[in-house]
Amino acid sequence: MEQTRIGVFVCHCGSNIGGVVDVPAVVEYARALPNVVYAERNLYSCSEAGLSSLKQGIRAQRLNRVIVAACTPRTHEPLFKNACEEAGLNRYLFEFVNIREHCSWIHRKDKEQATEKAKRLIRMGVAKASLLEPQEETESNVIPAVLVIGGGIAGMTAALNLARQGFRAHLVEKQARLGGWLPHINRLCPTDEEAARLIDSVIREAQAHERIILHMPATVQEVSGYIGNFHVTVAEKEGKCTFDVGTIIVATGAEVLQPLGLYGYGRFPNVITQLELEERLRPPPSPSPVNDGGGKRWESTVFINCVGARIPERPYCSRVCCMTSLKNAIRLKKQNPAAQVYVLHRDLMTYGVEFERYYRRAMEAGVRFLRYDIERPPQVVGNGRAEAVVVWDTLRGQERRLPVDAVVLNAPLIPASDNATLSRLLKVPLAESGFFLEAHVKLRPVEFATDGVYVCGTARWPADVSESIAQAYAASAKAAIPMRAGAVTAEAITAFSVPERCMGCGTCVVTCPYQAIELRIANGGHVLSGTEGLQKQVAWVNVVQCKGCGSCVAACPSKAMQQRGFTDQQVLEMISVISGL
Amino acid sequence: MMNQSVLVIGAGIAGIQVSIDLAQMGFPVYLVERTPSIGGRMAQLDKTFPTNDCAICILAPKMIECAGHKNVHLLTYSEVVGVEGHAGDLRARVLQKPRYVNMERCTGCGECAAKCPWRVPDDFNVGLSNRRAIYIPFPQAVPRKATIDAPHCVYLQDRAKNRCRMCEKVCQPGAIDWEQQERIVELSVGAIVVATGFDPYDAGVLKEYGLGKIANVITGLQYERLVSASGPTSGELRRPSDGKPPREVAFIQCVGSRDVNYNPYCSSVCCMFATKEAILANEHDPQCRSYIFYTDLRAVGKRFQEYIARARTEYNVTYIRGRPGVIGENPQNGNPIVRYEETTAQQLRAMEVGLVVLCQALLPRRGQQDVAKLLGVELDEYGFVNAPARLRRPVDTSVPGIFACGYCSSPQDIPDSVAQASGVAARVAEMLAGE
Amino acid sequence: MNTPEVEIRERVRQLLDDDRLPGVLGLRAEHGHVGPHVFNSADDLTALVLEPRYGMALVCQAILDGSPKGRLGVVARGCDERALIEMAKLGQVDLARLVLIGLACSEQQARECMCTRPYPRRIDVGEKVAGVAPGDDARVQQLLAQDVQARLAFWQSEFNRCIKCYGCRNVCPVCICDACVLEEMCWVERGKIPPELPFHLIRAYHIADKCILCGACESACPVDIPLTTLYALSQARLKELFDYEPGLDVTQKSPLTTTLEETPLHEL
Amino acid sequence: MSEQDFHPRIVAFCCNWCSYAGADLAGVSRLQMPTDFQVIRVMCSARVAPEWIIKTLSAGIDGVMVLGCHIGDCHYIAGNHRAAKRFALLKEMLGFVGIHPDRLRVDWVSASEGTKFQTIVTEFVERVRELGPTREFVTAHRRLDTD
Repeated sequence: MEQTRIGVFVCHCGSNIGGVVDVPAVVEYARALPNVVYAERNLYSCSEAGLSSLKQGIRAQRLNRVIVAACTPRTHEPLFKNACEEAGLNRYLFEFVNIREHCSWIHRKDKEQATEKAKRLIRMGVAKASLLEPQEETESNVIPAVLVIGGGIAGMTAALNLARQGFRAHLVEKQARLGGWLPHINRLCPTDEEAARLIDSVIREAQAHERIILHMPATVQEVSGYIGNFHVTVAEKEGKCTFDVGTIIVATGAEVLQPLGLYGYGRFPNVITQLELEERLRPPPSPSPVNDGGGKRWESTVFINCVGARIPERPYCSRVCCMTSLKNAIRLKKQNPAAQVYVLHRDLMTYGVEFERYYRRAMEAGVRFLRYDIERPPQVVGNGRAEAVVVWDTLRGQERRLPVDAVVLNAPLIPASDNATLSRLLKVPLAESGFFLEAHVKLRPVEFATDGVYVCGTARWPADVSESIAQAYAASAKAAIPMRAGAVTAEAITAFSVPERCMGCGTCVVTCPYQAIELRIANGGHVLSGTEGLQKQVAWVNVVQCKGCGSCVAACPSKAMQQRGFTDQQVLEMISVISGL
Repeated sequence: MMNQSVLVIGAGIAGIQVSIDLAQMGFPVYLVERTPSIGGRMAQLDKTFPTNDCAICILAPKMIECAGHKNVHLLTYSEVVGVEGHAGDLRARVLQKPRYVNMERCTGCGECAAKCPWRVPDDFNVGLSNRRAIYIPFPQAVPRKATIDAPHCVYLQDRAKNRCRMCEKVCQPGAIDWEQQERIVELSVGAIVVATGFDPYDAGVLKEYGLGKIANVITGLQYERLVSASGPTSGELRRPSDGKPPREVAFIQCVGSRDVNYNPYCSSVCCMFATKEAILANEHDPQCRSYIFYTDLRAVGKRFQEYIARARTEYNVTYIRGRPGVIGENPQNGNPIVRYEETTAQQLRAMEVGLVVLCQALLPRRGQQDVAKLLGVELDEYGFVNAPARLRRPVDTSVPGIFACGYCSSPQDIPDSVAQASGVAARVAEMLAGE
Repeated sequence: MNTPEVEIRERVRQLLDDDRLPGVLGLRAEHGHVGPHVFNSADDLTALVLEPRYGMALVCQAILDGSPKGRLGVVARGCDERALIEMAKLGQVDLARLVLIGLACSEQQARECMCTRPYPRRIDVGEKVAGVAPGDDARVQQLLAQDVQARLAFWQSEFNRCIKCYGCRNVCPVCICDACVLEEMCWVERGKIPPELPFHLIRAYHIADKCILCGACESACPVDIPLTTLYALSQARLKELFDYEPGLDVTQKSPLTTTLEETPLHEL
Repeated sequence: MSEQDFHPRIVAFCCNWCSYAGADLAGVSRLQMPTDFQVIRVMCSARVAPEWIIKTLSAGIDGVMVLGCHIGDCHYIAGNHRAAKRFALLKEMLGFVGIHPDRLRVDWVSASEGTKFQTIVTEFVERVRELGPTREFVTAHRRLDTD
């Protein structure tokens, strides 16, 4: 075996380290440590001069491990690792020792002790470095194709974007037609453009694109694999279809709550949902102006917001309903300016510029707003049909009785009923609310923790058309990154299992937050006592999915699981340095 | 063939995200930032709603990733001064302001700032503390290099007098470079992304709220710095007048927003950040009570309603529907007195509190007009970037090849900005593919 | 009324004859010796006895491992069943291949073993009597009343008798590793008797979320180290911290592998 | 040996994303603290094997800190949840066999909490000084061995 030859480069960082730590003494100390064959000091290790001296040292001294004792690895590690590589040394044979942030800067008053501590830290570094091994970053290919689940506006936008970037897109829609909810909508807030015109043009584009393969009506039945290489089985009318993709986008949308039993819905024929109103408003052959089917014009309409939303069993706000009320209230006013139109609301969620402007437009159009309290909800009263809504007006402090020709209930979007199935198929989580749970609420809104699987639109959370489209683009960007590169690489700090030690207990599998570990029957695995040919399963880490947290390693009782660059031996060696001093 | 490079203007979370995404997609990116460090407004925040994640903890790795990516070329302390051409073939002129510090030599040790004798109100801490004339804007700044604030440097003010030059004396690597000049960088790109973010509205315009007159009336952004561990009080919530921790904090929503006299639109994020700030007040001092005066409690995002419910039940936060008319001051103890109508009870009331936080309107960045003029993009009447096809193409501006994301395009929170930013990356890729 | 032996024999006969199970694992008395035996229909069931107590889980595993398919009946006390459930969680036995004949222990037996649950989930024979909560162990209480110095002195004097025979590990049904860290130089120094603290503590930690308090380790210890006292403490704490008990339900995950949302951590 | 002369040997395991960054910030802010601790960087507090703690304390190191991201901030979704649970249980077991549970400190330090890092280190060093060296119980153990 090659002899271990460690080089130690200690940085003065001007006076930042040198002004506190006795650098020459530290260099002398380092030189005498086991396996160290070379030590030097630099005024600034990160300067051009420092880096070329480092490279020179590696070549001239035939170093096979390098330690830089300087500042924090969090900012400077890549710089030194690159320098090692340029000098022909595997970048994983480099160890960083922080004697600035963690020593000279915090022990300025005690130079002697600070110097001793710098020595200890370097000795720990040397102990670890002796056990470092060269690592190869694993690269795995990425198939330049995407599976988009859901053929609504979000799914089609994502598929089209990726197809236009040159990727094949499998678009799976469970219904017999594309478009999702939008074909049921009349006009869109805040531009008042016809939903049909927007969605029809997108449907035509999606159908026409040569790289989009439509599976419809079809459902995803099985998914296996990982980023770059997913194997997908789709159930279609004519049996099964299988194909491979590199990435997956979930754009399955949401459903709308049916407010059965609420506010007279299902009991009075003139209590309808917002969606039913949309159908009536839609041009032609829908009757216009709106009437109750018997020909009588609606002279008085009451919209009730938050029907079945923001209540204990469904605490969330569905984000888009207030705007829908405003839009349709204005529409009714336009069709019949003399009509009374009330919107009963709790907080009115017209966030931002456009929606707030729309709110003012509604007020100008004569729509009346009345704030109700969930403690005293509106009552829809009538006999055979709704005749009036009785409501406590919180801002006036009085009860109002509003006669009605129709009541329109504004119910929230709810998670799609097949989310749970899809969540299991793709091994991606659902939040408590039942919508899909992204990797990080703040900074990774369209990604799942599982690499290569993304989410957009109302499958993730209620969103309006433009938000859904923006998210669809975002998911496309995330999917395009590995597909454009054609490969994914993982920093070699991933976990790996030693099959001879593994008992297949599965503790690592449960512990892993990324589903990167599975149990596999492997040759060379643990063979059951007294049997021939029968093999137990052993843990297998998919390094493409592993993020290198090491949680599984700490959990493994036989220590069959280890982490590159953070093995038990390396850390115990560092500990024994301190305890032995 | 279209030029495959992209210019991104503004390096807040949106600009950083779009740069990282584009760079990872393989496009060369020029990221131009007006200030000495990337990070933008998010770097100033303490925590983020609704998870109370520490803002800098989650942002700093992105900043480092962005600056370290081989496809990203950072141009900090720089401004775009000219643009011509058309989608796929745009030429931009970028002015690099002199830092008077050699970027290669500076190690970011901060000795210069420690010794510089000239104190300047610190923008990063929203004027709550001073920095020096030579400075690193915040500890996690990227690049971590010093900058001399020329108008406040006594030497640069009058070189002939040859005063001070303390930074030069203490800088061991010899990074101070008095001879640095403005530099124009010419860039050829295929697309441009505008991500210039927001500025808080000057709440002092609303005289009735006493900002600047009453010591214990501060703004939301100042509050963020006050509770931040890296802020002027090392994260202890102490009010400006006497340094005492307040026992009651009042948060006033819609200060200068949703008001036709000032800014008619809704700033979208204030209900939530006030809730977060109120929760933090209670975390700092479990005795502390908060009152949030609101018009509509706009909590439309993921887990927002639950966050508000927890604020109520676990963190001593009371929500009062009403917009205070005037804020006075108790001369004895410096306590602000909030006068308001509790609209749900139809009653006029007054409340004495230890600290008032004004959640002021957030406006497009100062200078957005100039950027828009250079680029030829339309703005709406409030100065947000207009998206003519806002439903179908939400991140496209009125000019082909130019896109916008983040707060400069419309009031939105961090996840929406991040999603939009990634969305822009996909749109740029689609456009530059030329199909 | 029949004795438990008679009842068990009848149940075993039913399984063998009526349900055509190929074998049932129980204890057999032969020439004055008692040991585990797989009874089949040809065997004389009067040789089937219940005493002395004998851990069946490892025997079960060995039998199942020895034949790739087929089912096995087993006379199982509470501790046997819990051991099998934990082993199943760890992928070591397939519960679907086992038919358990549940045997509840008597009050006296429960007291002798300081048993927490002296009965299986389904009792075929015997009557359910209350167990001892792990924290109620008198020695645990006594030690907790002392300060850390005194506890250290106690354990040192106990551990110093250890001859590192690995008996505790070998008989433990939830100590499943073939490659054991206690035999690794970097964790436990070689050739050193008594072994240092990590020997006992690492083992205690490894089984802390799996130990079903069967007491086999202590019975096996040739120098009588009160190991169950140490493990009873961790079981008591496991219950208080996570409201979790090993061995009750094969679908329950160890709280040490889950998030705080999945299994909350209660402050003590 | 008096408390003042005693320089305890302390290891602090810090996760790469929050607490190591918090320690860096303490450095950048020049916050002064005792020299008696060494940081070992790991990617996540969940990598810290409880066996390490057992080994460390038995080897005569006087105190161990495990510092991670605040709950909710973990870079690896919920690694610190596992750490919190493992060490809650381990602490109890340590105390029961006579290693003072205060010799293990588990805490959360964010990237912006340089001051908190300083406070924790200072307090912990002080506490370990009060507790005295573990060497005594280690050697007591060894002495019996050689008797």
